[in-house]
Amino acid sequence: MSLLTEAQTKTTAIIIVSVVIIAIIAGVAVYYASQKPAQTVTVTQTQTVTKTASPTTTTTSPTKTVTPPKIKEIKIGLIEPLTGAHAVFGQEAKEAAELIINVINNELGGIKNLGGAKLKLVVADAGETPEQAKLAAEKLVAQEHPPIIIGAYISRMTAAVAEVTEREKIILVMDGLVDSLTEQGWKYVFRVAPKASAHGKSAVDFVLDMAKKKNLTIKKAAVIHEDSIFGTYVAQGAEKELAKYGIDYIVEAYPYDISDVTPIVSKLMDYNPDIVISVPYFHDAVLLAKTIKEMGFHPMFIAGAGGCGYTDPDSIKAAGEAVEWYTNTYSYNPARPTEWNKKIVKMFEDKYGKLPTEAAGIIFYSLMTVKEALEKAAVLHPEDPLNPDNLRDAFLSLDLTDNNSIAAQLYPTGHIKFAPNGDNIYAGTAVIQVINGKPHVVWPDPEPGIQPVFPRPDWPGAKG
Amino acid sequence: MQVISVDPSLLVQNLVNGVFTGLLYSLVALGLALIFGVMDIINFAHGDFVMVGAYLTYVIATTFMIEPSLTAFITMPIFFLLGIVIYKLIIEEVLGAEPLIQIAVTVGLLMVLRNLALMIFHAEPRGVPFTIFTQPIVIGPITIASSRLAAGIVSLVALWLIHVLLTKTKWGIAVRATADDREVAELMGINVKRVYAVTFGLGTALTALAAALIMTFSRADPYLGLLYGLLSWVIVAMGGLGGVIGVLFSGLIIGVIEALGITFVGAGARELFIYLTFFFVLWFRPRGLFGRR
Amino acid sequence: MPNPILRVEDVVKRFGGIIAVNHMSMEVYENEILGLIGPNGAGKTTLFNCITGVYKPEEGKIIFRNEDITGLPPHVIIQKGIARTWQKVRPFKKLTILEAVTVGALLRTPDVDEAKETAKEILEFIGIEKNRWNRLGSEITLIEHKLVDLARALATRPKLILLDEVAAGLRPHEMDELAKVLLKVREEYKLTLIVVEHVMRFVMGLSERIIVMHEGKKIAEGKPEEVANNPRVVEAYLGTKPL
Amino acid sequence: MPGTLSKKLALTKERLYSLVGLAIILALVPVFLGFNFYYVLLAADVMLAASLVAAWNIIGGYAGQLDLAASAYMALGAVVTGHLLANFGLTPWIGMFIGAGSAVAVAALVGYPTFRFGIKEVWYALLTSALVVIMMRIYYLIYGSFETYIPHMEPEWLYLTFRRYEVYYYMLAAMLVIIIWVNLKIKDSKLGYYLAAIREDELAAEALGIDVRRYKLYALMIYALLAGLVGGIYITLTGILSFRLFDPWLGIVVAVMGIVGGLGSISGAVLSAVILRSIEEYLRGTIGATYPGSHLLVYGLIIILVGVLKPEGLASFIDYFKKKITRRGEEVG
Amino acid sequence: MAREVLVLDKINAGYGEFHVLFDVNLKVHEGEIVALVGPNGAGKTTTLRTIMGMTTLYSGKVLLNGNDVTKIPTHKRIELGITMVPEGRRIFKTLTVYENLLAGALTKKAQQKFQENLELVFNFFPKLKERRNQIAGTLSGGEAQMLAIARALMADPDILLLDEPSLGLAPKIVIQVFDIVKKLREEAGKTILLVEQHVKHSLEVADRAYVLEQGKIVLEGEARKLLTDERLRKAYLIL
Repeated sequence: MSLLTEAQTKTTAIIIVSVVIIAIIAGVAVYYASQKPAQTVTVTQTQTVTKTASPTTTTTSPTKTVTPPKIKEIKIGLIEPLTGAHAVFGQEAKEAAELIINVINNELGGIKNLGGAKLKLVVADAGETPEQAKLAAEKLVAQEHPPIIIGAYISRMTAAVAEVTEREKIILVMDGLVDSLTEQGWKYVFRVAPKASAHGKSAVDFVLDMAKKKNLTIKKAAVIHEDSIFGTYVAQGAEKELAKYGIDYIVEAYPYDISDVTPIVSKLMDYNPDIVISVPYFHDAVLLAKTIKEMGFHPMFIAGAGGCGYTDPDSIKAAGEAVEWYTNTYSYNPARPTEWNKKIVKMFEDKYGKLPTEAAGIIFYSLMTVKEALEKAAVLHPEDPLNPDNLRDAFLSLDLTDNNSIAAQLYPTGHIKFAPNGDNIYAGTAVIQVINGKPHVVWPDPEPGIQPVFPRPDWPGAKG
Repeated sequence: MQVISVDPSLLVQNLVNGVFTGLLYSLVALGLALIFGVMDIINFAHGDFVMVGAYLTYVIATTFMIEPSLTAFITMPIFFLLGIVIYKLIIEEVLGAEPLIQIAVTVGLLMVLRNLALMIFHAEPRGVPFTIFTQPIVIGPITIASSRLAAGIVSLVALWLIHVLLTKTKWGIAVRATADDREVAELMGINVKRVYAVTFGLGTALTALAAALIMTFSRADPYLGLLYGLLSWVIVAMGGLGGVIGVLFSGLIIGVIEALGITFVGAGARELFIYLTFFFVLWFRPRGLFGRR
Repeated sequence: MPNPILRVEDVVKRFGGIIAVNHMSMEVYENEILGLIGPNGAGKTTLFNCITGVYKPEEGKIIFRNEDITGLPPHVIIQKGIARTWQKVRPFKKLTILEAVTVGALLRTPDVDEAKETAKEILEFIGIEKNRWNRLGSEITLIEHKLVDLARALATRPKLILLDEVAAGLRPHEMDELAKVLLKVREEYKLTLIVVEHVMRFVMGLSERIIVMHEGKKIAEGKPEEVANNPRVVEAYLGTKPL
Repeated sequence: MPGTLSKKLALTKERLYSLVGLAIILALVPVFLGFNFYYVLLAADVMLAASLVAAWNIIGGYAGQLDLAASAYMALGAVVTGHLLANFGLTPWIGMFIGAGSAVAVAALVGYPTFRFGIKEVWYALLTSALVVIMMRIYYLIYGSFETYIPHMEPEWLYLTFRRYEVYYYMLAAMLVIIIWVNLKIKDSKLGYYLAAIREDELAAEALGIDVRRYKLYALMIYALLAGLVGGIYITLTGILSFRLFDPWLGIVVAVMGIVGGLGSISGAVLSAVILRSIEEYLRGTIGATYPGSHLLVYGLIIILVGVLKPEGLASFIDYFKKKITRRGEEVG
Repeated sequence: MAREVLVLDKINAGYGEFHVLFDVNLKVHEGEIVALVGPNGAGKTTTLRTIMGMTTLYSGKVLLNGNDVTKIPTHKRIELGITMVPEGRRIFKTLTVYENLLAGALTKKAQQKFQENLELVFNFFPKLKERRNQIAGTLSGGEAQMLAIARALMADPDILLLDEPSLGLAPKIVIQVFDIVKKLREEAGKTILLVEQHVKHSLEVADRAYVLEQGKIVLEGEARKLLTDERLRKAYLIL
């Protein structure tokens, strides 16, 4: 007996010992590792600098006190969901990024203020979960260490990436729209795109604006949204705006992968609202639109809010006539009649054979803003333009309008200026409506030759 | 979230909606019930057959501009053969294996199907932009979407046909005999392996029919299988092996519970209601509502 | 006569419409080997299952060492001291012989090493060679299965073991070996054995007393030779005369 | 007698030495990886998967129950720990035990009636899979879809909000060693013997005096406890709380890894988690981005092949080598 | 002597690696009732299963109507004119009585003579006709046995293998069963191989018998003679 218990105590002892071994090695290792900060990065940078000395810039610097680094190539990280359920956005974002990088490098001659330094896109897959996104960020940081990263569309994945970029002091230009992302006190994050609640607000503003023009009054509204964090924030934006104007409303949330929505549509018909603000994802948009049509639900108007859903080319392809007259708020206005916007849209169409959707649009102006920031940094901090704090400074001092930048020309409101939390002060959306099976921008300014359809012609009150 | 006071007409309306959804669920689960009942194969990839069926419907309907529900005439034979091929390649190898092995292998199959769809079609949902079912059918205060009505009726007919097939035909007798006692079935001169292959083929073909009906109002996406996989199993578990009748009634129960959950609480609680019901059914009727061997 | 260790009083067990055990009563005395025989379907195994708690009898009582154990769950009944073996071997396929017997021994001790020692003692006593102890349940011969089954039951330190057709499928010399083991075991562990058996020469040679069941009832009882010459028994086995 | 006794001790020693060996190897992994954040994070991720599969081995491998709810218990441990930290500033050192405790409570609450009503095999699997969805929806009813991000707090060691991954890696590695230890401990204990008997034949086990329901429940609760603890550490690593943590798919993947490893074999389970998780991540990085989904397609094919060709799983290879070694040992001895 | 319907030639068979039958030779002639008796576990059922191709055959041959069927799968042997009534009846409990009969008649050969056989079966077992729409699981033991035999007859076999048809039946029913066995030969002209525990009964109905012990044939001969054989008595009650 005693022998056996001894064996057992031995077992326990050795377990404790092995855990302690782990702990000790861990302690030593972590101490050792944290003693030398991520030096490798700077080393590689200086290496690139020395290797790629461009003759033009060296000759133009007369003073020896501050030698501006001769940068030939700046890496821009792109972390997007390229695999899994959200790959649809990530893949398009990647296509858009490749296009814009090409434009910047070849048509615009790189970053002029940095001696025409070229941008190099380095891409990593954010996968489907925060862990995968974090892994992607770490991989990108370890292998490339870009000074600026763009990503990662889905909020929790963006948050995971932000933790890495904050630690590494890398500028993160977020294309995740969830409001809370800029409320975390993160220092190096910027977001050009309008946040989620702004989409909800825009949808309501658009409808009210239209109703006013047509002398229609709206008393009752229904907000239905898919229940992801994005959908919820968008809906909240809409709810706040509705409440502001004293309009009664109900809210219904549902999982976007719902199999059937007839009970929800029946619920809506029972409530009989004047307008419906709908925040769908892709899958449910097709289902909802078809079901609403089939159930013969004819409210005055159905306005989509949030980036994807009814007016996306794929949605129109999938839902056909069912999405006619639906609108959607868009973080991007493909029909903005500015010189560069037309050009980029055409280039995108030529290259990929499809209209750029929001996922691409956000990348268009985010990357162009990055370019502007780099130009600015070179001016403000010629000694070390790629230093994160200098870059941050450059971003914050940007004030881009249609007249002075391509980025603003690509942006719905034509104005980009960052608040200290990283959000664009002049954020705004466009509203796109499906008219005769084609998406057209109808608000704030309609495309040439396009009149917004409001109210829905199948609304019983439309003719009377 | 405001609570809506539910008025009676909405309740009736949504009960009707639930019934039609439930009929379709029964059809989706029928193939699984057949395969599990006859072969004792635990197929976790069932939902993903529906998904593949939805894509096939999409491809055929949009290529040849055929009404999606009618593509079933083309997709069902294709799926029948596909089922037999999958049976021969994979399922036959794990007949009689431990349940865990069957789960692992069919999960592997599910991953292959799902990601193949993702590779080919990407994650964008695909839908057929045309269908003959566009107008509602209004009966008094009740509005029924015609596609759901059609899907419900077709499901009912399919269930009835399978019921007839199983009870009135030679082949059906052979199948039921095999399900009852595989060894003795062999002693009756029944080629059990062939019965299995055909049953798997038929079970798979039924998912194609369900998928064609689903495509009249919904969409195909690579993750559609998640939606129908567990749900089908819940229906099979609740129905027990009570044959077609068991599947029909548990499908209806699930459909109605879902509709009631959405009506009274909200769509976010939909799954909660379905799976809680499932829990209680299993706890208190471990053999299912309609008996099980 | 010593005290009965087990009393079955008027037990009835039905399945659907069929009466498997029909008002069966019997007594088993301490340290005896009782043979329970009868044609197929006579209800022997069902009676076993009633005693060991697998089934709950509809009527009647089962009294073990002056305690009513009717309807107790199997794991409680074995704690009271009734162990069993199975007609169709139910091996723990992925456990070694030693482990399987240890499982039994763990009933009386929480200490695995102690249980293992017990298991080793029993295996040695029963005569399974040491080099076979690490064989898996799926790798051993039929006679080993039977012996392991017995050892497993023995390891629970029972007072009474019910042996359900232990000899079925064995060769004659294996049966003799098994019979020897059973006698040895009975002496060493002061056990009472009930042997349900079909193989007559095994049960007749082994038992001291025999009860014959037919159609769920006891039709004869007595010494083996008495029973063998009982016309009712011969009739039950070889069949009634055709009309 | 003394010979057999020392043999038994030697066996234990062998195990202990391999465990200590494993501990040292695990401890040195980040050193070999040069403290590259990406690889250390990846290693931590692999440790996470291995820990979960090792914990699953208790219910799935030893007790033979097809549990698909690993993610439910892990996520519960995670959200309880996480919310206690984010909302009340409670250190995860305590929080993770409260979280694991809640996981045990849920396991008991669900397991008791489930085992009592004799729900087995595929029905048990379905029930556990549904449990993940139910818990996800309950979390949703409480917190909605809002995400909570755990902020960086000082002191780091108290709130476990390190900026580096080594610490998390080491915690998960230590957790893995502890879980393996618990596994071995169970295997050698009465509980382990009883679970093995139950797995092999419930009726025969019951006839040997085993209260089948009670021991199954024990296994389930230990498994929930360990999964809950892993969840508690995990959340300090990712710091993002949302209802998506309750992921039914993860529950299935954990079970599949366990099956591929070979039922009841702890070394197989750990090895399979390490190999499969690494392959998945490698493929995701190489072919996954070019052809979306291709990495999981290959993953699925691997599972099918193992299931069809080698249903005993990776453990059979380990056994093969073990036998080779012990046979040689026997000859020498 | 009549044609040999079934011949077992030096059969060695078992389950996987578990060897049960050793060099078993057995013959059944047309129109004969042959009894195969022996103690439990002697290998009687295994012999029948080997004839049907449901065991692992190590060596030897099974000849059916002169054709070697050793390599033919079970379900195809039915078509060649042989059927087995399995031990424990094993009727399809979830099917109705009539469906059970249909299940017995799925082969091409049986289909052609379906009506004829159905009449024969209902003639033999009028009870089944009464209960044709009842779920078979609700039948009593005796009725179930009748159904099992009837189901086998529907396959229109030349030779019928009966495995313990009187198992677990009340004596009254047992007598009926043996009556039926006799009638099957006399009125339907079937050849029968009978495995039984009721040694006396079976030897009374049979023409010839084999005694199987430990997987070997230890005795064979005319049934009536065996009935009085002292050795047979010993095989059962060793005294």
